[in-house]
Amino acid sequence: MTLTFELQKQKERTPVVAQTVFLGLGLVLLLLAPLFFYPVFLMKILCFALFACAFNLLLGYTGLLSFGHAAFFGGAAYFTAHAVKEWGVPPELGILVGVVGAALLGAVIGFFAIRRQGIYFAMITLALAQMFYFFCLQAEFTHGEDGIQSVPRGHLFGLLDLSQSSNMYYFVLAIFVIGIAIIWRIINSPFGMILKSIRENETRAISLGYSVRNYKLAAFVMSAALTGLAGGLKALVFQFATLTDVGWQMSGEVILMTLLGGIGTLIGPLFGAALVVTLQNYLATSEFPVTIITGVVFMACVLLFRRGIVGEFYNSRLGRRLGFEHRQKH
Amino acid sequence: MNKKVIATLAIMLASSTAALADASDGKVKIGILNDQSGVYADFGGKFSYEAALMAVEDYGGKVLGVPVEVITADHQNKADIASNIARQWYDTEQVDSIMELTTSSVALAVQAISKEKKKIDIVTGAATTELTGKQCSPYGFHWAYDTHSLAVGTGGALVKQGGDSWFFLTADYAFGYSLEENTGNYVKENGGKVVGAVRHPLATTDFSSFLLQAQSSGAKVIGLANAGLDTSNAIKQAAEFGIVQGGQRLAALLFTLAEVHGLGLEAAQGLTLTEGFYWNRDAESAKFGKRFMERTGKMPNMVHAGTYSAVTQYLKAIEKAGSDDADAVSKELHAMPVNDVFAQNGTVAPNGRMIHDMYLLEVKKPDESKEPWDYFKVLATIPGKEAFIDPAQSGCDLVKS
Amino acid sequence: MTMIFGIPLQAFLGQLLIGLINGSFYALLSLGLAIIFGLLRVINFAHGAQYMLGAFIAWLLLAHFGIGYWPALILAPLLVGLLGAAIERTMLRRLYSLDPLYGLLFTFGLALTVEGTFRYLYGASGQPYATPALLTGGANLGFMFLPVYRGWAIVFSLIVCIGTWLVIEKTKLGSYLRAATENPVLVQSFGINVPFLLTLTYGLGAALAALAGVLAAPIYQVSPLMGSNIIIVVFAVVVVGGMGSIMGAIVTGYLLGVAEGLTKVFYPEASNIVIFVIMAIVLLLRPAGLFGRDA
Amino acid sequence: MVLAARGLRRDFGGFTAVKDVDLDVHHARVHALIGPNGAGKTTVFNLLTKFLQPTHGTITLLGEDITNTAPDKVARMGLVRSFQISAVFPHLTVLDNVRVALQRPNRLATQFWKPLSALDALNGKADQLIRSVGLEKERNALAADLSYGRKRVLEIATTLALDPKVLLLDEPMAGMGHEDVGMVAEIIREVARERAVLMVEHNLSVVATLCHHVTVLQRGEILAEGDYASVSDDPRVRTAYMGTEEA
Repeated sequence: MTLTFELQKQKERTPVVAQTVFLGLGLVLLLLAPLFFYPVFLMKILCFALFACAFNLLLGYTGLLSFGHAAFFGGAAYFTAHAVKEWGVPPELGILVGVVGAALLGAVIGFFAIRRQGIYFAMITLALAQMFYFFCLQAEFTHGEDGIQSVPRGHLFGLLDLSQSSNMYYFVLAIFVIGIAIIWRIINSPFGMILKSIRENETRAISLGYSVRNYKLAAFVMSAALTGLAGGLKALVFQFATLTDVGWQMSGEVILMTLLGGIGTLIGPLFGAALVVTLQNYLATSEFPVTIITGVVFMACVLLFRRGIVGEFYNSRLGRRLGFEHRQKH
Repeated sequence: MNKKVIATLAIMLASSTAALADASDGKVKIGILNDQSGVYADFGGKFSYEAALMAVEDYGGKVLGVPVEVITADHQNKADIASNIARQWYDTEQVDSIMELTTSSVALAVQAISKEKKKIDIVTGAATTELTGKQCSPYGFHWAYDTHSLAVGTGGALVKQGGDSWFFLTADYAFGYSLEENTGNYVKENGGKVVGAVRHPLATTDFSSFLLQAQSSGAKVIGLANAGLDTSNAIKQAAEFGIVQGGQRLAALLFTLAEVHGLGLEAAQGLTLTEGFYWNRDAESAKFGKRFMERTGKMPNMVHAGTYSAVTQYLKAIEKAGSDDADAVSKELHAMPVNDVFAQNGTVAPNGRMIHDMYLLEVKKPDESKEPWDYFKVLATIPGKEAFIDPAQSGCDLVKS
Repeated sequence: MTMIFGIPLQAFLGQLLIGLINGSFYALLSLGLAIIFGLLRVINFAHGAQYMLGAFIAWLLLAHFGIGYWPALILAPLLVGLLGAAIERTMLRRLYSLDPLYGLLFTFGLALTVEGTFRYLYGASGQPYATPALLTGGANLGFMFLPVYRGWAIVFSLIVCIGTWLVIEKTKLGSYLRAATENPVLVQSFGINVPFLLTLTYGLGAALAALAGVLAAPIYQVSPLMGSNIIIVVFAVVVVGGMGSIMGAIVTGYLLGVAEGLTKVFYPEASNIVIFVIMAIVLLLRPAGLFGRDA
Repeated sequence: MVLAARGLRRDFGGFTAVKDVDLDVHHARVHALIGPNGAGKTTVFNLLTKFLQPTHGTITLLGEDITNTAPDKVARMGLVRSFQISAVFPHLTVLDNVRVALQRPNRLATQFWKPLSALDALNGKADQLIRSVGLEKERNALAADLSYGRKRVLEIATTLALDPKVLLLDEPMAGMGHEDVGMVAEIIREVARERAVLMVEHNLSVVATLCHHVTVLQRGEILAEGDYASVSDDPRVRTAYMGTEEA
């Protein structure tokens, strides 16, 4: 029951240079991006990219397809927004509240969901997330359809004024980089090795004495917590939290971003998120409804390029020469 | 990458946005931002954009000698997309005001941005009274209707017509509660009583169970404190269970011509509802309705007509102020009476609420309907002063006694 | 007056019957899902869209060709079944060799596309569809007023469910289907055309969804959104039932319909989540579902 | 006696795959489980390792009742198995395959904050295992790229990495070339000096030379038991076994 693979192959050091250059280039581009693009738009992409990367930790590196990640994303947005607006906590603490909340929620949903595998896992996460959606709809603190509005961004560590668009952008970028670094560390750790082996051959992992359930639950909670980081950040960027982020369509969207960018690649989801967000923004002012395009892109991805953009690049001749080895099972 | 470079970047960024905001652009640009592909696509949708275009054309396409442009976008019912578009419109596309804004979460979010950017927003599509209450803005206006006026119209006026005992079918979330509570208060104030209520989850497909409970309550009026598909399904199933034939009256608290059309007279007959506009009310409205129908294939509801009115009034205010500066225009908007096809002697309160008459309507039986879209009988006119919250009680801090 | 749990017996019976009616739709839909899953190992996310298509085709037939309810009851499932078969042939087929999750994702995309297209073409607020003349009116059962059409819906869906079960359990075609589920290679070696069987199955499953859609058209508003609202609940039904048997899908459908119906009386606020709560409990006690077999 | 089963039974629907099986596996001995296809050998393995729950019967491992224990717990208690079809982690290297097994007792498995290089501490032990099965040339190759026989060998190496007390090997020689068969037989002999080994094997010459004790299964029931010579002389075994399969 596994999807795709990125392979960490202990190879010669030459490709490392190419990869470092790419990484550095990417970082410079992100630092300069506000000069060329609209900052709020960029921040939105970064939030969704972090969301998709956190989701990919589960799908790409543990082989679990969750159809309920919106619960953690939207849930964290509500927790952060509530903490910042009603309790008046500083932004960094607000985000922490979102992360912890999402992790707890992940522990509960994960506890039930990991009892089944594959498609059942997907359906159970979907159903439980839907339950959480109804909770958010009815709970007092979410303000129903109105959402929590006018959330103050506040001052980071009491110093940096985040209502300044550029301050906020670099704050979001910093959180994004930290988030990605955490994900990278988890994937490339002894623990990540076990996740990979569970994805590769769950039965064998059990027969080697690993309590696979605990590992899956741990990965699920980590993914939920990192998703919460993205959700809390988004609440600060947009200064509100609404029902949209908890709905099952959002769970579908993050799958699309990951699939489009490349399942099981560290930065694929970033490209997927950028593309989907751009598409949504672009189509907002066109005649054509977004859902049709989203649906068609979904089908095309599944039928034609399952590796996703980044996966296809890794697998292309250029990608191989640069040492981005990317293998897929199918 | 060092601190200096980042600082330079930040300065460049700040100066560039500032420059954009100041640039006087030789045109007036209005953005119609609403749901064009989701559940509210008929309620407002691209028809509201058409209404705005009509208003601009009727005005002559120009104000203060500069052309008026209308642009539109589909926010897909997502506040983040709406907020992204709104910011981008204000910052990079020189949009002067944003209107329509269906869905409460979107309207509140965009109103907050407009306040921050000192731009005018006029809401016709969203219902929440928060817009002119705690979250009001000196640049924000609420034009067509709100939950309060619907409650007063349907709750208050219907009791006077003899519907003095009520049972509510309420959507189980904040919007539903506030409709139920407001309406219930007006029922009681007018001497009626509420005999019961049942809370149903949002997006319920089957209402038969709730309808049976309403039926056995013996209440004279069954109030539907919900919206969209929920209301449609409830009405359709009420017809199936013979509720209206059984002598009970059905009152939908948020329902317009567009939804009645979708439901058909067969199922909707006898339903009572409140709107701020009905095309077949008088000769002038009928003329407007037919023109709108020619363009869109649909008769306008209060959101469409309200958008027409809002755009027209906005242009008049610019004319009067002699500038498209938000402070000046806002001042005029607050001062000028509204007299057009939508509102007669409407006034704008300090909290941004446009106060105008509302209409209590009843859906005709199929054989009473003489022509297509001839759906309503006007049962009563609710004067604006009764229909809307007294600005002093609204909780808006712009209102000082 | 006799009381049950604090409500009159009569009201209780009425609610029970209504629950059974909702259960009919759950049963019809989860039956189609179970058949498709059994053979294709695909969770058909497009099931809701196919249900919606059934209702919409019935409406289109009436609005544009004057074709009424009864012919639509045959025509709409036929058309949707053919469409399903075509999709299986041209696209879905390529995914069988892959992880089943890709099937889920593909049909998810399909559902979005179909739903979006109908929203674009016909708006979201829905279309009216009148109850057929023969089935209008209602009967007073003493404990409740039962619209004739609802009675028809319950009887008809029972007939279809039992009929489908009989076809699968008792006929030769059904035995091929069951055998192909167990061991496709073996069945192919017997000279049975398995790819054709798969196409047929997907078409049949889609047709069942469409049939439920036509059946729903006079009760619910015919709207592009009607499918996505119900599909997640049906998924939960399927998890509770456990995909073990065709009968399991049917029985669970009716059971949960009744459970939901009773919740609407005792604690209406929870009626939307009661099925999910039951799902969580079942997962704790019997992870394979009520009728499921351990893998 | 380290592993014992009493009255083991497993039903699937109406079909009984394993019926009243008693089994005793002893320390430092190689025990073979043979029988024609469909005799229930793999089911017995699945029951003993708790991948399947028996319908009836009890299982004890090292004196502890494991009838209701989870499979991963059983593995941690020292009962480790291989699979009929090679069970490796295909997209990990040979080295990583072995290291995944070595990680478990070392607490390294849960450390998500450490870099991968933390695993280098295991390299010495891993290389020793890799050498012992003759995979040193393929050390950095992907498991997926190995030949079938080499995958089986790798699987044995990962199994040994856990230093189990009881080894259950499901057809360890199947699909192997001649030289590999000899080598694996040697490994098993070596391993069995300090452990108990229970293996399913079709290659009767291997069984004859390697195994101390043989149990013959037929249709889920024990047909005969004893050393190879006595079992192979049993006429019932000859008809049951030779009828279906040539050794």
